[in-house]
Amino acid sequence: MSDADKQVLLEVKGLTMDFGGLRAVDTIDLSISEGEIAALIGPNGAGKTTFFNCVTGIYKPTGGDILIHPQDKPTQRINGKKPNIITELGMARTFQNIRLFSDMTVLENVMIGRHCRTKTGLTGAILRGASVRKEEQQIVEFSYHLLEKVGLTEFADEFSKNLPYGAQRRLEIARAMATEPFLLLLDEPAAGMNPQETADLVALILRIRSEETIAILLIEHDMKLVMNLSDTIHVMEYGKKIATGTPQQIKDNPKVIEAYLGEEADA
Amino acid sequence: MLIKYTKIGKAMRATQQDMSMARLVGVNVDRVISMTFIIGSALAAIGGVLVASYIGQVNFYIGFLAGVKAFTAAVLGGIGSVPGAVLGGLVLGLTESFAAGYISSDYEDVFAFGLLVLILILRPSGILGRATKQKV
Amino acid sequence: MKNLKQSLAVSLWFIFLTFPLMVVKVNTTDNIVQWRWMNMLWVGLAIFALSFLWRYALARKEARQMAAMSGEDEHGKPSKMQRLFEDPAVRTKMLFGIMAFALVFPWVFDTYQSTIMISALIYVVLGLGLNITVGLAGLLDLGYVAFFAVGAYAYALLNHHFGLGFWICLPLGAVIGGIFGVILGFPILRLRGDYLAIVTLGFGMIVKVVLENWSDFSFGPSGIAQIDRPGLFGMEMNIAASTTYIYYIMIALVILTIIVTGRLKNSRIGRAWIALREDEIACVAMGIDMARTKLSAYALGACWAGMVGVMFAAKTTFINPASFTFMESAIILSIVVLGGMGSILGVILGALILILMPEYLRAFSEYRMLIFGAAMVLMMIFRPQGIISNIRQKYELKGLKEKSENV
Amino acid sequence: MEYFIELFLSGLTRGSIYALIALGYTMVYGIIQLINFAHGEIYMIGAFVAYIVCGVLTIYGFHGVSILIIAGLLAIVYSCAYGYTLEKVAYRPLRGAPRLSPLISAIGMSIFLQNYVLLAQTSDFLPFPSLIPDFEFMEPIAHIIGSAELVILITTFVTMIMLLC
Amino acid sequence: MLRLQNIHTYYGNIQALKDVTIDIEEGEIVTLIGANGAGKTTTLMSICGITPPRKGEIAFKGSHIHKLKPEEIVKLGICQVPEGRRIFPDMTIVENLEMGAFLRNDKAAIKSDLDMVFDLFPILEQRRSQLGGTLSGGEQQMLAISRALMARPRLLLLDEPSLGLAPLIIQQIFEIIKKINKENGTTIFLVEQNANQALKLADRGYVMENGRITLVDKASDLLANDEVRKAYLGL
Repeated sequence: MSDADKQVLLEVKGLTMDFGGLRAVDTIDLSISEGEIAALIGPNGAGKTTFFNCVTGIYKPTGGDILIHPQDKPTQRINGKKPNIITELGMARTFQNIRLFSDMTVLENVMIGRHCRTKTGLTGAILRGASVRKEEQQIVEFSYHLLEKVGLTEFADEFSKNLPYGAQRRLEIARAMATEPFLLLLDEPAAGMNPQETADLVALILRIRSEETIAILLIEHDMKLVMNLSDTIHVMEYGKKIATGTPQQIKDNPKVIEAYLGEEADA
Repeated sequence: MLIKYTKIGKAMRATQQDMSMARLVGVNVDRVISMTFIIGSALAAIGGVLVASYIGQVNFYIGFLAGVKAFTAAVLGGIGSVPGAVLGGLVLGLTESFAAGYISSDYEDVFAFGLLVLILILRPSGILGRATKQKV
Repeated sequence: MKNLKQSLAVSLWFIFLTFPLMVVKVNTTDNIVQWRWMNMLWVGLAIFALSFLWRYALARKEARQMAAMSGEDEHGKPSKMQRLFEDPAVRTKMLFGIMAFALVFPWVFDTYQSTIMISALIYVVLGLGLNITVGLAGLLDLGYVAFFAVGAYAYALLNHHFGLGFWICLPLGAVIGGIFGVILGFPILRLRGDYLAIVTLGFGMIVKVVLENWSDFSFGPSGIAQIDRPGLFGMEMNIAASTTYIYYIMIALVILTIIVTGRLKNSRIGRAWIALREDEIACVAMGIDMARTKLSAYALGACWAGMVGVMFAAKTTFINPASFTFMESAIILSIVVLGGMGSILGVILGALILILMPEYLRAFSEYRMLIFGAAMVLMMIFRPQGIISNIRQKYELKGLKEKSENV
Repeated sequence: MEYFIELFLSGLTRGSIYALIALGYTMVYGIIQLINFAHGEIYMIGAFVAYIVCGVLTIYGFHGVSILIIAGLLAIVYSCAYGYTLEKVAYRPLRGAPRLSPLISAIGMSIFLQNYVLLAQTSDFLPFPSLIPDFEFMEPIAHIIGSAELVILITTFVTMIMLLC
Repeated sequence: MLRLQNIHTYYGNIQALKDVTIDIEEGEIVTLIGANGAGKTTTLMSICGITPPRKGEIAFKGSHIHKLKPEEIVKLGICQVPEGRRIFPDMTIVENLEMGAFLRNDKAAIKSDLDMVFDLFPILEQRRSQLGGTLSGGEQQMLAISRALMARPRLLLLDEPSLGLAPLIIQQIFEIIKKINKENGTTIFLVEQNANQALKLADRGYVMENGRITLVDKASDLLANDEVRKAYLGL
């Protein structure tokens, strides 16, 4: 399949975000197509997380366009839409410093992700009729299958705060997937993981791509992971995008080496 | 003077602006917090004595209303901002006084809280407060 | 030895601290100073003992936290009592026992006891209502009593002016309470926890001030008297019978509240509330509409207060603004906090303990509020989850597990 | 116009007291992001201690301004001691706990202190001697601003200037 | 001078440092390099007592410091210039510098140190009463370094001084660091992502990966080592 056949899902044009005098994200262009795993890398403070926050509606960008093209639905411009609306439209995310609902069980955490795909209202919840019970059961089943997918079923009834670190990260991914996104945004999914956990994570992400039709955009510092996993890598520095390409192209890009290692040695 | 020039004043300001950095330059944060409570309490005591001798009576309950009103003033001015607290206090006092004098003294408290709600809706950070950006 | 010295220092400090208030008492009209030296001794001894306890409890808490951090302990494991409650056989038995006791109560005890029980039950419902707002959704509401007042006045006024009966007003009270909840909820949606607390406190006070001063509407501080008790097909009832009748209505209301809040808690909406309490940003990122969720929690909490307000007015047949002070809000809040935020069983127990204990232990009643206050502080420090921590529902997974194993 | 000035001055007096107490809230909030709900009780304890000291001193034959000064100083000392202890007992163990916990602890402390004073002393309103004399030079404008108000204004402004500028 | 011996540090239940051992000799410039999230900042915070290690020992001039409070550690002469500068935004430059000398009481010496710092960074003197928050990134970095110098440190810890700065300014900052080391004899422990620059400046270097030290060598040797590149780019 040639690249041209693949539908573009997310298209960001000239995205800019200013905080006071500081331009954290500076006219970024970026697009992600169906089935793609893309990575956003760059030194600390390059504006990667801010970019995520703009795309997912937590910040209102100061300039540019964010367009989504969900399958079978018209294109939409989502600048400054509320985060919950954006999630409903099909983009879900995880957080750099894990934000699970710590006093809820693992299963319930995933069930929260189903919220925007279900519709029981107040009266429904109180009367708990047959249709409501059925929906509840579906939520439980769907969530449980997601836990199977990320390998957390043994912890289903644990409080999420009692999970080991790597498992918490995977739970966040499962929770995001429960919203049935077409694009999953992962903010440093491997941060703080040990090599085994990281290997599991890579396997998980690959499985998500092969089994679902979810595109993935991830921010990551673990270069090994990024290089192994990504189809495309975007490099940011000082809020600007300095390179885009395949892992091989990025490795050989002098600008990237400079950004990472400092100015190149005289070699 | 205290806040601007003394050592404890500076330590207080530094702690307020960046607590862990203040520790990194050697500020004993626990002591600063204790001092803050002590200074605040001294001010409250001055207020308490003045008001008691002005109104001419004391009761165990006087602290509650005064506290709520003063807190309203602090929020009005922008909580966390020292000049804000002063400004907020004066604005609240004048509002109450004029509302009581020109409209109705029965509803003094209603005006005070009405003002608070209004400010919080229009400008949650208060008059002199700074909007805080939540980190994600 | 070191501990001894430390405790001695602490008790000396508290003797100094409490000296003017505990020891000296001035009578300015007769110009007498009363020196109560005994108090000083008591304070010294009590603080000396307490400081040991305090240190011990703090050390234990710290040890627990350390253990939790290295992951080798039973934090999160339920306490003995909790496990008992979770055992289904024990639970059913207990449930039957409690039901039976509740049903025969008015026939075994006299009217006075029933009256006390009714007011305890009123607080149970209030606690459960506030539990939705504070315990589940994490919105600290310090003016909850305002909604209670709204319900009570709604019934009193409708009854006074239009002769509307109790049974019409009961749902009406809930609706009006809920509407007030929405009206007051709207402007404060954007506020964070502590601001919310202070604004709700303000609302509570505004309602009271308005009730006190708007005499044409609310009959001012003198209140409204001769409110109808609930009727039963127009039967005439004496006080005792009608108390019993109200008692049963109250029992029904409590059961209704338990069922409704229990169902809500374990529904899609209840989960959204809890998620909101845990982490707002993650919550909206999961597609939950924050405004709607907050508003529903706020309004629903208000609903119960409104409804039980009607009940309150019908029970006492006389209401005035003095019944709706901040202290009431504080009591309801301490019920929720002490019982265990989010836990239905905990809140019920909390209400019964806090309301009944002062009634039956007269000596205790004088120190009631003092103990409430201290208990709130101590609970937050040593047992923030309350008497009974929130038990999360276990979902039916057996079938699912087997299915996936067979594949 | 005179009425306006009168209202203005009484508003200013009232406001300056609010400001004085509000400073305590704001400073604490600025540093540990906590609404010190019991701050109002510290204010009340200050007033109460002053009342007791005044009573004792009057009965033992002191009078005039000396009472005001001694009572004021002791009130400050005690309020400080209570504020310091309050933080140690009710807030310090909760450092790092979820946001709602210290707030509830603060509300608990407020209720506790109120009832502590109520039980140790009385629930009645007690007459506080008016310690501020009527100044003679104030007489021409006494209908606009009383001596006590003037003293309050001056004291609070001096205090605030000492603190802030 | 400073010795970290087999330290393990946790954030909550995440282990951030695993068995880290680092030695710093008096008068040296030692650098710790590694990718983002490797645990470099945590190492510094462990030294300073903000996130004390759960296991292992830290000794400064022979005495243990891992159980001391941050302010006591500062008093011993260990000062940190933290990541992201952490200037007190609502204080003027002079006030920020005075905060640096918070634990000192010798007024005259503070005054002369102030002049010394202003000599080092003349631009700070020009703006002496400007608020810290209104400075540019480079100026803030200069101020942060100066603030730490005001404590007369014997060991200066620098956390990513090049972060977010333009190359020319980085150059300038690094030269000053060298100067401080040479002229004041201050020992310097430099944490950097910018490996090339840091290794050029330092005498010795440590490479950190995933909370562990993976390489120790003379800086010039590390500069030529391909492993370093691997640690960064995952080649």
